[in-house]
Formats: sequence, C-alpha cells, structure tokens
Amino acid sequence: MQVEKNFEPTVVAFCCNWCSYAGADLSGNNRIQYPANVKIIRIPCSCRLNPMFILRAFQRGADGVILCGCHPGDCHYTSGNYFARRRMTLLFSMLSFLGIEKERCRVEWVSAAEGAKFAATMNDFVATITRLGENKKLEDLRCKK
Amino acid sequence: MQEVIKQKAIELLSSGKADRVLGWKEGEFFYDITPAVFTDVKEIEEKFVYNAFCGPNFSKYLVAESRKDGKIAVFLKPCDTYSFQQLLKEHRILRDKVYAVGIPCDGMVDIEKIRQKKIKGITGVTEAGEVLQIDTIYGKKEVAKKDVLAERCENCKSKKHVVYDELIGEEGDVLDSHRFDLVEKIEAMSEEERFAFWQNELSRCIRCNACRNVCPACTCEKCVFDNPASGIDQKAAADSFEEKMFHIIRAFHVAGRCTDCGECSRVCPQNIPLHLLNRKFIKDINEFYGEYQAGADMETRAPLTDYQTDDCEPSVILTKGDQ
Amino acid sequence: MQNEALIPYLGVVTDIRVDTPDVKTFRVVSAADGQKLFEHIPGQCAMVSIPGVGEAMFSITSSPTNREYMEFSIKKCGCLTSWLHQMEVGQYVTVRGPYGNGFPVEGAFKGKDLLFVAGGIGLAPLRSVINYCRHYRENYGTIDIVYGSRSMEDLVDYQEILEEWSKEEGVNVHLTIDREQPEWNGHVGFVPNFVTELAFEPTKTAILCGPPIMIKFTLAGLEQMGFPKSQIFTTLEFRMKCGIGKCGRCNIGNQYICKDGPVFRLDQLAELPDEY
Amino acid sequence: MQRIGVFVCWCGSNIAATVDVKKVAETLGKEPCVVYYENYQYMCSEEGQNKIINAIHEHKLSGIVICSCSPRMHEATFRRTAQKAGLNPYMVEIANIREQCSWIHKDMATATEKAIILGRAAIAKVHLNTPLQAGESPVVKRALVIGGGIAGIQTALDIADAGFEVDIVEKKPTIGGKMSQIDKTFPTLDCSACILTPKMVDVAQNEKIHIYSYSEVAAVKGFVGNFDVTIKRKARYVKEELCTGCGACTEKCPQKKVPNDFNLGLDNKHAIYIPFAQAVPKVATIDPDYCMMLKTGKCGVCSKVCAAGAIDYKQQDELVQQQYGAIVVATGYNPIDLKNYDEFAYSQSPDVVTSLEFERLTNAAGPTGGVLLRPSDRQHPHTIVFVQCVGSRESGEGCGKTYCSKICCMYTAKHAMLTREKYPDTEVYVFYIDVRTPGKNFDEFYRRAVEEYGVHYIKGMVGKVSPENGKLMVQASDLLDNKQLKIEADLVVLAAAIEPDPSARPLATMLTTQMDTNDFFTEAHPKLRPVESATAGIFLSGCCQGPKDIPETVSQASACAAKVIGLLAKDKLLGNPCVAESNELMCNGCSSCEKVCPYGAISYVDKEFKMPNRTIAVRRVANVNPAVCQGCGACTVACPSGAMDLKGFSNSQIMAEVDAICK
Amino acid sequence: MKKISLEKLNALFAEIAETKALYLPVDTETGAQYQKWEEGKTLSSALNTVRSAKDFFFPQTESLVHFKVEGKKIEIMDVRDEGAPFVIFGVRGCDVKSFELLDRVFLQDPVDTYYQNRRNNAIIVSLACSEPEETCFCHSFGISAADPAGDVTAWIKDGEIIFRANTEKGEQLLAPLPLEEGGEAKAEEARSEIEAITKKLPLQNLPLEKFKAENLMDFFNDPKWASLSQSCLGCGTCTFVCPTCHCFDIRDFDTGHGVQRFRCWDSCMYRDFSQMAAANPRLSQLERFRQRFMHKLVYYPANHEGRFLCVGCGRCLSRCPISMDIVKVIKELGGERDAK
Repeated sequence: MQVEKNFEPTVVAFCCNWCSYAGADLSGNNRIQYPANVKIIRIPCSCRLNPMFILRAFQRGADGVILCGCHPGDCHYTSGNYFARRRMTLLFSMLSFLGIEKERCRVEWVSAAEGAKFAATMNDFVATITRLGENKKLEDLRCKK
Repeated sequence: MQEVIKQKAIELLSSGKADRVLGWKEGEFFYDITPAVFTDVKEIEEKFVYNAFCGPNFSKYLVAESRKDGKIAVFLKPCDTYSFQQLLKEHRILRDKVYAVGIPCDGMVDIEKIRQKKIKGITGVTEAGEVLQIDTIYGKKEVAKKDVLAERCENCKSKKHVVYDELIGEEGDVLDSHRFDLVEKIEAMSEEERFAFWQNELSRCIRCNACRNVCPACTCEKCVFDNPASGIDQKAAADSFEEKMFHIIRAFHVAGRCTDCGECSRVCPQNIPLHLLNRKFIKDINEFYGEYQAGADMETRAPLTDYQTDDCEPSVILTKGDQ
Repeated sequence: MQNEALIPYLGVVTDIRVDTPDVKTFRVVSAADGQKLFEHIPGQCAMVSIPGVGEAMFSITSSPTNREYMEFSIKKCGCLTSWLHQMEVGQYVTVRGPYGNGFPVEGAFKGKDLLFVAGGIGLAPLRSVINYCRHYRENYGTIDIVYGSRSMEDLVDYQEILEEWSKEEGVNVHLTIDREQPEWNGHVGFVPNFVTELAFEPTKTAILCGPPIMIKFTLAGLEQMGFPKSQIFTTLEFRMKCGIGKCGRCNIGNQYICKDGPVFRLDQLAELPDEY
Repeated sequence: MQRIGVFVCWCGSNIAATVDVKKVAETLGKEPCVVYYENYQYMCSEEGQNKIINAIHEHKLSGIVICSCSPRMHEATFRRTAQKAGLNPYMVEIANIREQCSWIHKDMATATEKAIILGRAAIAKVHLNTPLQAGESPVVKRALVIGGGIAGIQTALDIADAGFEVDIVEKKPTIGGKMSQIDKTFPTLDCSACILTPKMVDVAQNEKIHIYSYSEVAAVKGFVGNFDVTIKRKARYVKEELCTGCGACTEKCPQKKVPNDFNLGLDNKHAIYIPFAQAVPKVATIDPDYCMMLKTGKCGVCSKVCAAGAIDYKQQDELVQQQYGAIVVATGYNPIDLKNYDEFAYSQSPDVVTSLEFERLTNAAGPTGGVLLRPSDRQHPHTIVFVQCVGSRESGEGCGKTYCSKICCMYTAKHAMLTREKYPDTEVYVFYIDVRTPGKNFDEFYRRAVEEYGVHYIKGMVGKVSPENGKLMVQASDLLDNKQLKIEADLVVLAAAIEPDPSARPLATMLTTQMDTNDFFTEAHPKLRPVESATAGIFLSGCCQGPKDIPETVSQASACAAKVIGLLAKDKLLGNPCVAESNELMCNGCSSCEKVCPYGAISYVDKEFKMPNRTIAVRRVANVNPAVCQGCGACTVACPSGAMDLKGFSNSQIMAEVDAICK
Repeated sequence: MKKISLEKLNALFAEIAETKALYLPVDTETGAQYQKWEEGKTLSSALNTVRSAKDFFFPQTESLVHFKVEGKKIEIMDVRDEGAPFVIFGVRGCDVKSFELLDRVFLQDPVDTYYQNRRNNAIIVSLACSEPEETCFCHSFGISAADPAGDVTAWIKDGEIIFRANTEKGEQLLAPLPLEEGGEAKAEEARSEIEAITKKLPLQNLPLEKFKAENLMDFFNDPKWASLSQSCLGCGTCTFVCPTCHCFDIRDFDTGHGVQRFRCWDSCMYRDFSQMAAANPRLSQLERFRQRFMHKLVYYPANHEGRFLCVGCGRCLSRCPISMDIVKVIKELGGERDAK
C-alpha cells in the first residue's frame, strides 16, 4: 500500500522591501524557524501587489498567499500600505464571495524589527493552509503535474 | 414620450446645436432596437424610437463619438448619466463635444424574461399602461410590465439625472433599491454553496467579451486580456480557472468605477448575473469605506484611489460569518 | 491515428548565418533523422515555432533542389523572431508545412524570361525560386534580379549573390542601395526607380517581393513599361494561425492566403478586397 | 533571451552547512539560458567578486543571479561588481538563501530544495530584467523658505551659512512671525524680542538671503533639484528699495482707524504702517482697504511727506519666477477662531481674550505699553481665569481639534507666573485637564508657578463664562474636589488650540505634499525622516508639521536646513532607476495613477498619436517624472489598462517569480 | 418509421445511455443547454439551445499538442483521443445543417482530425420544430424545420415521438431500442403543421438572390456597411452562439512543466484577430463587421457552390447586445441592388 505523502502546501509571501522583507531577514538573523513551504518574493511596497499576482500564484499551484507590509502609518512611501489594505480587503472579500476559502489569503503588517512576529505569522499561516488542504477552487488543472 | 424625444432630436439636428444625434433605431421587431447615430432628419422621423426596449447605455459610445469632429447629441436615461459622468471624471469623454439630453425612464423590459414565461414567437409588443400586450405567431398574450422588467430596472437605484445639458420631463430622485438583496443572499450561503453557485454561473461563460465591450467602465485603449504582454491575456477560457480569473480581474478593474448600470448582465448571452460581482464590490465599498456611488459627482475620490488611516483590516473578511 | 496537420515536426537548427544586422538564416533538419523535414515548392512557407514563445509563418528560402536541409531567413521584428535570433546551433524548433501555393515554377514560369524584384528581407521568398530556376536553368529564359536594400550591410545573401548568382550565365544581377556608402561602387537609388531605369521588356514575367511601398511603386513602373497584370506575381504577408485555410484569419475575399496564396498574380489580386 | 550566470555562495558555513551549495549550483545550471554556474566560499570577497567579473567576461553573461545573503546586505556590492565587469548593475538578481533559507531551516534536503526554488525565481526574474540607467538631474543651488517666522528664519540662516542662496517668502509685510508677538519665552522667561530681533537683522543683512515680504507662492512646478516657483509680490504701494523706514508717512497718515492685526485688533494703526519697530524689512505698507487715496483718490499725504519718494499708488501685484533646488515649508500656525466657543463668551466680552492677545496685553510694545489692563475698561484685573485646552484634545464631534496643542500648558504657566510676579494682588486660576510638561526644565517651571507663585491650578473644565455687571462669572467644576465652582473674574484667558495656517492647504496642493486630516504636513517618515515631506526636495520646518514650542521649532528648523544643505551640496541627483513608466499607447488618461501617487510624480499631457489608418488622434496620457518617482508601484495597480509598470519590479518579472516558485 | 410514447422517452434515454454518451437539450434557469443525459434529466421544451450544437465537434477550447522543453530540446506529445461514439439527441434542423457547412471547412484537405474524430463518433438525432420562433429563418436557406436531416429524424406529435433513420448509423442506433413500428401518418401530420407555421413566420423572403460571387466587390464596397456596423460593440457574441462560425486561435500555454498548445474560439469581430506585429489589415470595426458578414454571405458561398454560411437559427438575433444581426444586414444590402 502506498503511504500518502503529507500535504506540503506551497505558500507565497509577498514582502515589502522596507519592513517585512527586513523582518524576514531579522527572523533569519535570529535563527527563528518557520516552514520551508514559505517562499518570499520581494516587492518595493505592499501597494505593488497586483491582485493579478495573487490569482497567478493560485493558478500556478500556490495553496496560500500572504502579503506582508509595513504597519499602517509606517509605510516607507507614506501611503502605499493604505492602498494595499483597501485593495486586498476588497479582493479577499470577492474571493470569499466566490466561495474560495477566505483563509487562503492573508495580509499581515510586519515591521523590520518583528523577526519573531514574521516567523510566528508564517508558522501560523502554513498551519492554517495545511489544515485547509490543497487549493482546489482556484487551481488551473493544466499546471498540475 | 417617444414623440417628444424625437422632436427634440430633430430640433437639435436642424438647429445646428448638434451635428449628430445618438439615439435608438427600430428593428425588425418591436424589441430589437439598435443604437444609431442619426445625421438626417428624415431618418429620425422614420426610424427613431424610444420605448421599453431601449436598454443600451449610450455613454460608452461617446468615448469615440466625442473625439470626432462636430458635436453629438445624446439621450441619456437616469442610470446612463452616471456612466456618462464617470467617464467624464476619467477624462474619457470630451464634455464640450457632447450635448446631453436627460430623458425619463420608467424601466426597461427584458425580452428574455418574456420568453422565459414560455411566450414564443413574439412578433409585436404594445405597452398599455402597466400591461404589455404581446402578439405572437401562436396568438395574443399579456404580461404585467413589472414582471418582465430588466433586473437593473426592478432594482432601479436612481431616477435622477446627475449630469445633462437639457432635461426632458421631471427630475427624479435617488431611490432606495433592493439591489443588494441577492448579494446578501449569496453572502449568507455557505462557502461551498457560494462556490457551487459561481462555478455553475461562470462555467457557462463563452468569453464573447460582450460584458467587457459593453461596459462603460471598460474603455481601456488596450484591455489587459487582449495584451500578450500583460501575462494574463486569454481568449476562450481553457480551464475553469481562467473563467474565474477573467471575471474577478474584470470586476476588480471596474471596482469603484462601476456605476452599476447593469449592461454586463443585460448583454450576457449566457445570462450570467455578472452584475452581482460588481455589486458585491459596491456593497463592500459602501460598508467598509462609506457610501459611494460612482459617477454621482465629479469630485469625490474613487474608493480605491483613496484611503483613511483607520480603514478596516483585510481580516475583517474572516469575521464576516458565512451564515 | 491519421497524421494531423496541426501537429508539427521536430526540427533542429544545424547552422546559423548572420546575413545582415537584423536578418539571420537558419538551417533546419529533422531532429529525428537529420534529413530534410519535407519537400516543398519554391514560394511555399512553413510554420516555425518555439513552444511557449510563438509560432509564425516563414517562407522557406532554400531551394527544393537542396535535398539535405531547408533554410529560413528571418528578420528580427517581434517576440518570436527575437527569440529565434538568440538561438544557438543545436536548438530544437517545431516546423509544420509546407503551406501555400508556391510559385508556378512548373507552370506559368516555364520557358519565360524572369524578372525578380526584391527589397530588403523580400529576397527571402524569392531566393528559393531563383535557386530553383538556376538549378533547372534550361527550363527558363534569362533571369534578371533587381535587389535593393537600405545599405550594403542590409543586403541579404550578399555573398551568395556575388559568388554564385552574378557569375552565372544568363543571370543578371542588378543591386542597389538606398543611400551612398563609401565602400559601394554599385548603383544607388530606390528599387522602383532602378527598375524603371533598367527598362525591361514587358514580355518578361515579373516576380515582386518587398515592403509595401516598394511593391506599390514598382508595380506602377512595370505597368508603365507595359507589363500586363497577368505577368506580375507577388507574395502577400498576413497573420496566420492554422496555415491550412480553416482558422479564418488570413481570409481575404474568398481566398485564404495561407492556402490559396501567398503567391498571387496581380490580376487575381485585383479581384480581391484590398485588405492586405 | 539572456545568457545567465549563477553564483552560489557558501557564506563560509552559514549557507553551506544547511544547503548543498554544489547541488544548488548544478541544478540551477540546467535552467534555460543559464550558461555558467559556480559555487564559492565567499562570493562577496574580492576573490569571489573577481570570479563573477571573469565569468561575465568569459561567458558574455547578460545577467547574473547570486544565491547568497539578503539583497539588503550585498545587493549594492554585487551591482558594483557587475558594473566593474561592464554589465548593467540592474542585470543582477539575488536569491536570499541565507536569511530566508539556510538560517531558518535545519534539514539539509529541505533547505537545499528551497534554495533551488529561490534560485529559480531569481533566474526567472533576471530573464526579464532590462538594463536600467539612473537618470541624472542638476541641482539648482538655491533654496526657498516659505514662511518667515522663527522656523523659516532659522532654516534660512543655516542654509545661507553653508553658502547657498535662500529666498524667504513671507505673506506679511515683515518677517518674525508669531515669536515677534510674544512677550517672554518659557521656561527661561527671556524676552522674545531680544532673542528674535537679532536673528531678523542677521537675515536682513545676510547677502545670501533675499526676503520676499508681503508675498505669496503662486505656483510650483518641477521636482527635486529643479523647482520652478512663481512668487506673487503683492502691491504694498511703497517702493521697497526706496523706503527708508523713517515712519514719517505713518505719522502723517490721516486714516488712523485701521485695526492693528499685529496687536490682534486690540488697538488701531494707520492705513500706511510698519507693523512694529523692529520689522524686517523696515518698509511701510499701505493697507488698500483703508487708504483714502487708493479708495477715493483723495489724500496723497504720505506721498507728499515721503522724502525718498517711495510711495507708488499705482503699484501692481508682481509675479516673480525663480528656480530652486529645495523648498522648505515653514508656514507656521494660528490660534483657532474661537467664535464657536460661546460658552466662554469670547465674542460677547472683550475681557475674554486668547493667550496670544494676552501676550500683547503684557508686552511692553503692545497696546497697553506692557501694563496689564482689561480691554473693556482699561482697569487692572484682579482675578484672572486661565482656561486650558480650548479646542484641543476634543472628541471628534466638537468644533475643536482632537490633538494636543502642546504649547498651552507651558505658556499658561508662564502667563500665570508672570502675572503673579508683576501683580501679586491678582488671583490667578488655571483650569486644566492635564498639565503636560515634558521638556527640559518644564516641570520645574510649572511647579514654581504653583508652589512659589501661588497660582491656583484646578483640574476641571470651565462650563460657562457669563459677563455680569462688568465682571465675568466663571462656572467651573473642580474634578479633584468634585465640586462646582463659581469665580467672579475680571479677565478670562483662553488657551486656544493652534492649527496650521490656512495658506498651508493650497500650498500642499501646489507642492503635491501630503497633509493629515488636520492640515498638518505629513513627514516622509514619522520617526526617521521627520523634517522631510514624502515629496523629494520639499522639507518641513516648524509648526506646519505639528505643534511645537520655540526650542523644538528651532532645532527642527536647523535639522531641516541640514537636509537642504545636504541636497544643495550635490551637483547632480542620481535618480532611482526602478521607477514607474507609462506605456503611452495603452494609457487611458483616466487619472487613477495620479491619485495614488504620494509624490505627485505623474502629470498628464495631451499627446498626438499617429493611428495606423494615417489619422492623428489626440489623447491625454500619463507622464511619470522619473526624478520625482520613488518607485513604490501604487500606480501600477491603480492603472486599469496595465499601461503603468514599474521598472525593476515589472508585472512580468513578479509573475515570472510567482511561476517559478509555484511550479 | 418507429415510434414510442413520450412517457417512455426517459426510459429510452436510459437505454441509449447504457452504451453511449447521450447529450440532449435540458432546460436550465437561463435557457436550454446541451447536457449529458443522466437519470432525472429531461428533454427541453425550448425551441433551441442558447449555445449551438457546434460545440460537440468544435469545442470552445481543445488541446492540440503538448510539448516538453528542456534546454535546447523539445519533445512533442500527441494528445489526441480516439473518442467513443456518442449520441446528440434533439438537434434542430438548422444546427444539423450547420454540421454540413462546418464539414466543408474542417474535413476539407488537410483534414482536421480532431474534428473528424468527433464527427465520426457522433450519431445525430434531429428533432422537427413544432413551435418555431419569430427569429427563425432557416427556410430562407432551404432548411426544413419540419423534416430535418441527421442520422435519425424525430417528430413529436400527440404524446408520441416518431423516429426515422436516415443513415446506417441511424439504423444501428434505433435497431436495438424498444420501439414500435409505425407513426408515418403522425409524422406527416406534424410535418405539414410545421410547414404551415413556417409560412406564417415574420422573417420571410429575405433578399438573398444577389449575394453571389460575381457581386463580391460590389457588396464589399457598399457604403451601407458604415451605418450597419456603427454601433457594433466588437464583441464575439454573434460569433460564439453562431452554429457556423468557426474561426479559431492557436495559443501556447506554459504550465511550468511543459507547453500546451491549444486552440480556442476566436472571432473576426475582435480587434486583435488580424493584428500583426506592425500592421492590421482590418483596422476598423466596419472592416471586421464586414468581414464576418461577407464571409457568411459571399465568400463562403463563392467557395462552396452558393451555400450560405448561415442556417437561420436566429441565435444572433436574440443574443446580439445591440440587435444588429444578419437579417438586418441581408435586408439592408440585399435590397434594391441591381444584379450585375
């Protein structure tokens, strides 16, 4: 009998260059572990995240997508994360409206000092996605191996 | 009303106030009316109509028409004026090239709804007050007009003309509509039910682009879906993902700019209730960021190009219960 | 299952020649057996593709008389062609074809004096015919080739022209470039004017290929010289997808360029809507 | 199609201990277009960098991927390396396999697998990289300071000190601002005029500083290093260059009933006036609303008495164009209008005054010559009630401000103390919600007021002030003793909240800088860039950014000057090449991008396009000024057509990374 | 002929579905659609489906070939499927005719094997139209709503359904089914009833006579195209609901671990349909609009012995967002023209 392999979700984390990417680095500096399922993509600001990228990630096989940016009020570009917040709120609401699991996408504000929070957030997010299981509602069957 | 508007069209053309008139032209039957640019008084006299089947929203035509030489007169129903103003706000229409005449509307009829009442072979429709008398190959039928109103007219949001050069008839008011009822109903479904609902709806999409091409908010010089460089260009969906992708992205692109004119659902050959996606955004925007009606004025910042420091967090979605 | 026209063959690039700064000639053989992929008639085309990048129609520039391989001369202008230009020898490509009608080398051309007029990359489709006609020299009358480009560097197949074509008996090569260049001793001027200057007999059969503006003025010149429309041939370019006259893209009038063209006689074209 | 080289760094054992670097290099070496791969102990070392340089030369690499530590660590290093090898520095991508891989994972297989994926993403991105050139723009070595209060003065002096030209634009006829109206300053109680006026003189005498008094900024164009500013010099009907400031005109002017704004309307001035004795420039100005000559054409006295012939009734507003490298906003503050505070009877009784009016009433140069007299009957007040937080720290609904005005506690303590010192027979009550004294010697100062000077500090709010029989009945609550109080006062002084000057809002629009909901300018970063606005080249000095006392204002002003000097010291500004770019062919001109741009980097032009059918179409299209754009990317998402893209982080690049990761 | 009571129709479907996939029009909230029969699904009473039956042979998208790309190497994978026989039940006369018109494109040399496979596998049971709609004009193209073609023709009359096998395939389909013999009279009755209704339909006598190859350039240059196309949105609704439109696009999709080449419906009404790197021969909507109708009314007939590429199903009449359809085009252009 074949033993089914444990489900290892693919998680894409978009991190703003100034706060969250630095926060992720700090988590590394302090050797705080979080699952290898998380792969980080660096973007200049959370407002650079086009909803298209999130959909693209799901299409290509991501099981969860998380956006990390500076805390509201701390944006390097002053207002970027405020725009990102509105955009993501509406996008997530729409995805939920379409019946997509709402926990699959998340936004977290992580500052450059919050290495521990970054790791904790990722641990929690990966756990959530693992519990949700494979992304089947927004997958593109062609991209499955 | 048709006569008044027709006379106005003739007057505008013959007085030189307008070089062209955008209006409705009669078809083979009572209901298959085509938008047309009239340049000739005789043609207006013969072909111009305005009845309960004059659904098309003219504002999008003005993007191209206002860039032609001369001035174009256009007849706008209350809801059309919102789209018109939104396009003005986005600098897509040159205002001084358009002479806008606001006209009253008491709801447009959806021929599909008449057909759904198993009325076949419709050859003529006469409006008699609240009742529509329908001639068919198989005899005469009657339906109440309110039963066959287009969805957007059933839930009419406003009888007010927000912009015009001239108004025919009385000015109406913004109405209390029940347009969000169905959105609420879907929101109240379970996640699986919602998924099944949309899967069923969106899987019918044949990607004819009618929704996009008719949408007054979709006036991009080059649509991302037609642009190979965008990375998301597609034609007919090759996977159920692409069906969703198209409609999510489209709804997102018009979020905060959609006036809820309902043209997308009117034109969908597969009767997909596309307006629900747009309305969901409108409802969310109203709830999260305060009431906003696209096209209602020229000044207010669109919700997605604006923010408040104390806006709700995206996690608000998590706490919005399924039931 | 039956062979399917839309499923391509695998080819491998065995040689890349840089013709001009933006034209390269690729030599392609079958990836399976190193042989020529398929036979063709001069003027026919093939769909060449890099999966994931794109597929496009290119004329086969090598002569059918070449039994070993086929060649494509490709100008860099879009996404696919840029990719092709970056290729190295050994790269696989997919090829399907041959498509189109080709030149009537065994029909209308036979026994005729031929006048080839080409501009820029327009020589590519003609090279196949010229070499075919050179190969079966006895079947054709004199061959005149008028070829021009922006500059010396932009003359495609310059070496072959100099070393083979110009030296052959009964083949007259007339080269021209648009503007003066220090190293250039030949004619300077635009192709249409050069054709008029050369004052060819209107009994010849003219074959034109080049940019639209060149075609337009050359045609005017030829007609002035008395060439009847039925003696002028040209090839059309159009966006194509299927290559087999089904997808509807290259439909002009009742003709499909991919299937009924790309070679048209001028009198045929005159009966078609001007949508090319 | 690129020719990509992959370089995997061991970082000693930092990476190599948990990531199989050899395997990573070999696996990535098989990726399309990777023509070279290598792994080395320390890629950032000189030896490592040489390896990269050699590989770029030998293998004609068009792009390189370095799998190493965080790009925040060595991206700049490797970009320089690439540049040394003749490769565009923006053809470098870093895969962060240390901080985001080897350091956070323990299992070698897992970490290696992840490193490969991160490397693939970087390769996918570099495929789409294009060489970027940072634009250069020259810097105009001249600064503009808007506002001539202490903030503007200090900033201007510091900048001029460093050798740069500075212009001050002041809307009033003189510089000096609020500080010139104040009597003494807390907590040292030194005379405000004594410390301010020498600075004003310095300004006047400094060759590098030019004052545009009685002037306003009318328009601002351009960007950091190259602002083009139009200054409106309002007609003062006196030729500034001729006027000697002798004051003869003022003396003879028959129109004496002009409310004196310098004394906050507590007395009158002449229609031609010099605001105060130490005014800079010391030049007379005619108030056109009152001058008989200007209004009726009959008078002309001043012109007759002016020996210098400086009077010019025909003077017009004048527009001056000037170029600047940097702009400093120092527009200051005003006390709020108290007309909505009827409970304090401010509009009803002249004896209810604001603290600033109180300053004038105690100032030796003020309307009472420094003797504290009630405005109504010019009698000495025996009971004075000070009310703090009038319009400050209010809940959202009221007409006041939600913020703390910061300076009121201290100046009220100062007023109370000075009153008690000069007039010990006066009872002084101070009603407060909290007393906030965080500052050097501040709390000591306040305690002295209470302990040494016997000022009655009462925690509680004044409910009502009603004029009764020439007195002011003050009803208040004492929150500590929990009782109602009634005080019969002679004078009530209201510590009015301060708000930004009304000229700030239109100015912010012109400068495309951001403001908060209270119209205070928003700093680029609240902690790290407190004196810069988010718009490059625009700096903030003083109360326009938020309430401040004088020492704070002055230190911010100097900080601001340091920033300006830092900018002006450069000959050229090197832009960030990772900026937004609009594809004109796809742009709709809808203005969405402009609305989300925090820097005002986007403008619109009507552009002619040749259409394929040989017609010409004119369309409004967005234009990004690369010198102003900071590359956040907000516009790229706001753009519905996708015409706007961000260089270095383009849509296709990010999607390629996504694809590579999710594959 | 054979017949069976309508009450037993579902049992009949079950019988057919045991050996072959069976598709039939089913009523949905949003109109009739072809669906695979399964227990509980019943034949729609609507005249016709929203989407045409061409989907069975020419689906919206289909994979053509897959590639694996590694380094410089490419591998080609033939993903064609032989398929299995299936039955389409209840195809109307117009749609049956459309198959013939599509065959002339896809089965013409070189044969499109994807189409051919499905075509060979299909057994078509057509159904006469007892209640034609006002938008029907199939009779203009010589199509009989009363006696449609197909492997089997069926009529519904007085609670019975009558079958007539027209081909060997049809015979084979009907042979094992539990049907009664007879029904000729009823079929005849149904036929004449339908023919009588057909005569009453409003869209009669479309002026088609002049749409001939010899008038090609005349029609092409007709100034009326301008006003006809003026309000066209350039969407693909008409194209995609049309049973005879067959333009397609071929595209590649990179899945991350291979490239899938697929084809999908395309429309000559789309702006990018004929877009080339630098030029587009049909720039305006007028030209694109004209192309579609010229193709249907002139070009195709010129190549196919005068057959029009339209079957009068009326779908575009009811679906066009702005109600500009082929009938209006025919009437406008076919009107007073003098034949050459």
